[in-house]
Amino acid sequence: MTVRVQREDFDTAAELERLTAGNTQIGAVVTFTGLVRDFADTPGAQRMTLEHYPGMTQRQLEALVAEALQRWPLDGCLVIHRFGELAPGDRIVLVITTSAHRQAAYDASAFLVDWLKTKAPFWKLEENGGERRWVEAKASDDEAAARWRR
Amino acid sequence: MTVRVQREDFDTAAELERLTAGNTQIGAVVTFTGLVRDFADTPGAQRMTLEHYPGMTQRQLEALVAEALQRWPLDGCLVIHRFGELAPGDRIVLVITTSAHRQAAYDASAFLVDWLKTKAPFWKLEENGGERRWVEAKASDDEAAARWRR
Amino acid sequence: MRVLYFALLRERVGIPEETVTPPADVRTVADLVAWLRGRSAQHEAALADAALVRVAVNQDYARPDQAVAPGDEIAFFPPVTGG
Amino acid sequence: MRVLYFALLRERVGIPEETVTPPADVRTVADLVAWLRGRSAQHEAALADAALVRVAVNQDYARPDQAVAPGDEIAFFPPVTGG
Repeated sequence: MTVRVQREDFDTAAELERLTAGNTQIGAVVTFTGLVRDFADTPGAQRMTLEHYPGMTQRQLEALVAEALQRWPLDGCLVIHRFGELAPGDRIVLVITTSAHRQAAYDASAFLVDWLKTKAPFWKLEENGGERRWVEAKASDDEAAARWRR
Repeated sequence: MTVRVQREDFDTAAELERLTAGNTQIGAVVTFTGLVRDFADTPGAQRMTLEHYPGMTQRQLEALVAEALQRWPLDGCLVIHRFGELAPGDRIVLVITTSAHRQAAYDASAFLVDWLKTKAPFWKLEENGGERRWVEAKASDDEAAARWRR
Repeated sequence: MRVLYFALLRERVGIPEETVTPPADVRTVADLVAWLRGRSAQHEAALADAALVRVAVNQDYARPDQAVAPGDEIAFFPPVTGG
Repeated sequence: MRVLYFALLRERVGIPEETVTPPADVRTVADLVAWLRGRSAQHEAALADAALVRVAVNQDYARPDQAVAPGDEIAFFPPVTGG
């Protein structure tokens, strides 16, 4: 039940180990890793800066994790989100959910990713030499999040 | 687009690295790790043996991966399934799907796990001293697989 | 024709595999099951309950009406429990 | 009252934050937005299009009719694009 917002990269294997060690009730572990894609909005851009609102990101992500724990029977849940400068191929977000039931682990994972994309205060700035461009929010992300509303 | 059926444990981090290295089109990586749970059918059992039908497991898993690649826009797909003796907490199956689109990665992952549970010829034998018990197939697994039929 | 048994069915039949030469009127999976059940009480115990028997012909799942031929590899096993 | 701006809104206003003391009749988020828009052309440019402005009061998302008080931390930012 951990949320970390950090500049540094993360170690997926170490986080997996930490979340599952010593618990033999877990049958399913679903790991979502978000990577920086080639910059669709600024072709040729080589650098991306992820700005965030420090206190609020932590708070919003913790609220999402709390809701996931309430809605699904999870044994463990971890969210790590990076900020700062990132390049294509870099890891940007890690979500791990563990449960006795695989569907709970899948659903909680997708819920967390869909919602953090629409709720966690991060903004992507793509840069290509002199050109700078703030990435625009996608309606498809709002729609993805909306399906979890109840 | 790899399928491996093996006795040895697998290295999730190394497989993730292999599947994503050098590809900056990938935005989403979904990893499913199945672990051996405490043996529900044989409380107190300390050992489990996973029997399989060697040629057919490989063949069936490859057919499932081919279907996943046809149905979803995946950049990569890996399935590793172990056989032999396993203890609670051991890793048993690894499914990794990568895509530009996270929902494709999630759906293909769940499809592969649901179907391999009902199609791949593996059988679990739980042992507790003198007591041996073949684990029975679950109707819920058939139902989970059925939702992907079309 | 090579016949394989797995898991509980292997234990019930008592052998992991056998090579059989059924008569010419054994043309389908269903024919083969009926013929194998007559071979021994063990075969009968293993194959009697169709709900607990899955069949593969040459490593693909097969239905009762599927044809079988001399060179085939036919496997019988319980519903699978991997993953 | 501490007011924060992020991303494109920060660039448009030209400062990352400011401490303001609006008049007593500024009671809600909507009142505050209207009052801030009058402070400069930069504020107006940043806050004019409500569809592009999200508001948080004390680090929780807030609606236009939500009350604001002197000790609050109010943040304005565009729709988020993390993950």
